[in-house]
Amino acid sequence: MKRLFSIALGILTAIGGFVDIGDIVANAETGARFGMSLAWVVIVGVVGICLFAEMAGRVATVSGRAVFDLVRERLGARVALVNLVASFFITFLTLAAEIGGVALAIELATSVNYLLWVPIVAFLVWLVIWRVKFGLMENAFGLLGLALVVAAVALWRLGPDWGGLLHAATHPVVPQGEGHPTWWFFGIALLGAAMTPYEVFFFSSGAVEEGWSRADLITNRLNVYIGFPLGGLLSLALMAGATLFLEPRGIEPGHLSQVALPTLLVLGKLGLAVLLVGFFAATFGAALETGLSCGYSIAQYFGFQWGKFVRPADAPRFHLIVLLSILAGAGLVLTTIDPVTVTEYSIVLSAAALPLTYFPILVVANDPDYMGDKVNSRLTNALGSVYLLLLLVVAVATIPLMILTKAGS
Amino acid sequence: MRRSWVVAVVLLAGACTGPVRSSSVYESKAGQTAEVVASAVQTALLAVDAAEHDQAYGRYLTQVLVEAEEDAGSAQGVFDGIQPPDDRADELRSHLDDLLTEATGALTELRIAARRGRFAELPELARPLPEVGRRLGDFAEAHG
Amino acid sequence: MRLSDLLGADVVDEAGNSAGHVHDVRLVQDGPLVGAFGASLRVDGLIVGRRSIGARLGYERGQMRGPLPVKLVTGWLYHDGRYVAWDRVRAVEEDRILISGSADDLPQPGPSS
Amino acid sequence: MSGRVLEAGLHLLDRQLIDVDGRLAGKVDDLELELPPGGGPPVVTAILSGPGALSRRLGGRLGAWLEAAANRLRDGDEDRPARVSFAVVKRIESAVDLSVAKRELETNRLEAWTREHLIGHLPGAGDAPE
Repeated sequence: MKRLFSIALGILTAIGGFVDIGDIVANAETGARFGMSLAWVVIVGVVGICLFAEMAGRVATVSGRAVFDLVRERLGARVALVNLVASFFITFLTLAAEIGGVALAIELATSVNYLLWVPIVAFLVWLVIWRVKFGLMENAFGLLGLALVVAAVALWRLGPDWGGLLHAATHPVVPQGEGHPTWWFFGIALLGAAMTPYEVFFFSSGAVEEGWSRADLITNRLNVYIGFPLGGLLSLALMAGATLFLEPRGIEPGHLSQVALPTLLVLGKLGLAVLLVGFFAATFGAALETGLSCGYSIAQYFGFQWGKFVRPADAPRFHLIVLLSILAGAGLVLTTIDPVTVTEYSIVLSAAALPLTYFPILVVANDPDYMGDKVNSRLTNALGSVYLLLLLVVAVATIPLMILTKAGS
Repeated sequence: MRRSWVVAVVLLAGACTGPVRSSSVYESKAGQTAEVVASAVQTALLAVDAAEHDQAYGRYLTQVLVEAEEDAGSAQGVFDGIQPPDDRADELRSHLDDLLTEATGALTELRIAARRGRFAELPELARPLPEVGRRLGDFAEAHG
Repeated sequence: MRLSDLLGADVVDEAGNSAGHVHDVRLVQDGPLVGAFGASLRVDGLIVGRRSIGARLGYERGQMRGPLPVKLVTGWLYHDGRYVAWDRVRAVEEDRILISGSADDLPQPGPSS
Repeated sequence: MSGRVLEAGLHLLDRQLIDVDGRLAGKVDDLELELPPGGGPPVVTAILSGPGALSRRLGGRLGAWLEAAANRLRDGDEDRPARVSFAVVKRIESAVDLSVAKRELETNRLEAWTREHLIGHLPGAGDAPE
């Protein structure tokens, strides 16, 4: 019974924890501009993150080695350092975006300028990482993030033409007046948002934090295979809301407030309140994950003690990196750069960097030295190879597309 | 990605380098500006609709209207800073400027009323917006 | 001497021909005893090849299970791997290792474990 | 030949060091090789860990900079990287297990400094995690 409860809790946490500021922005903007024609990318992204998060979780559970250990181990000191610089920079940008996202969510509820909230949010993020137990932290924000379900409820209450939405999603057509490069560029941004590398840094390090053993491999599978796809459905609900309400009116959401419009127009004040709670929890939870991931990646490259499973005084360099990252992230947002803009850059750069993270995971998941009998199955390897190829193509195409389309304009 | 800031960046770059190379570039910038402002107008209309049916909190509505006014105002400001290359561009500019001024004027009225908590007045103040929004949309379509 | 002095060094035979660069160093645990570890690790020989990209992935040797495309690419990259037993090493210089005999008669490295 | 066979780069280099209490204690950044006095092939005598060892692996300007920084951080008597004698190595698997505690290792200095001067001063630094 207790075990069942813990598995259910893990799944719910994975659902609520899946969506972050990148998913919110990317899905709403895409829906408002391209309708459901890029919904398939969300599916591709969710399958990809499931595949690699499961692998990373399995490797961490069996060998005790988290993702950046593997990066260093398989790519060697030099290549891994280049990888570290790129991955850290992207994770840091995402952290800044999440801190800004939390501040924007509070701004919507209070009408007090978000910049005033940034220092407070940054302090709270640090405090939670410093003081709150790992399991409590993860579950609390994951569960609270489930409030985003209200976007799906609104959609269901509205009772749209489901067949039409499904048809638009399964028969993707580039809308009139939009170029193919722009369409593909938004697709890449969606993929970057769904497969952001920090998710596996955090997920694999979390398996070590929580001391998973082989008995937890089933939990690993269920969290990933059930939790993440349901989280992906929340992303699609945001996209569909934007498709139905914003696209016909020519609204291109550049603010979090506009993303909330479809939900409140259907469900009113209560729906708005719940959605704002969801925005807050999803971005705050992701700020915790990215803040920790900044520390995880550097500490795992250099072999420092990391993690919340020891006293902070026993992982001083890890906590110092986390603290400095949060301070710098808050500093970046305080320059008054639009957090939504930071988010857009972070997801596009994520897309370009995906192979750096996922290739070493795929290799080590095949090494019996690490994995014993838990190496990848043939099916996992076949899928993994297809994705590796896809991610390489995306990585090569991202920057030229960004220049060609002037970042999607 | 989001058009407003990209437009702002692109337009600013244009403004810094002096006259835009050709009138067709100027025209497409005019179209993009109309599109951004049309988006702000439509957003404000949804917010007014929500206010009318008591679907949202005052603080949230105020925020939406403040952002809509800012988006429209900054797009207009950047566009006004671009040097029109020829007579044809002058004509385009004066036509669009009328629309932009009407839109930002109404958006400002909405913001002022919302800040004062007079949400009941919003529908009345928003009355010119659907028409302006439609014309901005048409302009963007014609000059996109 | 450090391991990093050997890794990447150019391996040159008596005639001055290069046999490639050192990709890895094979160790055998049968040296003099050291503490709790038991027998120490003794250098047995050098694994040498022309290409160095991804030499660390582990596909060159060992029993990696896949995925197939990566195996094929690395197999093609490393088909020219050679093994230099340590008793053929004459001198270790900076970035260069001199070996006795000819580079042509070097054997292929067998699987390690 | 009877002993276990390992590839130094593949099975040892860049792996995690774990101390006797299960604490993470740096990486295998390099290995120290010595020629035995009686002749014969070199033998691995120590694991080198920390910035002073990593710098040589990175090479180039970054490596030189890191080496200079590492030398400054050291007590100043000698310019050599932190050493972990192979006598305290217990097991080599996906990580390298040591038979001593981290505080007894030379690799521990930077961490101890960060604790004493920065993180240790924050309230709650010494509280048990769970």
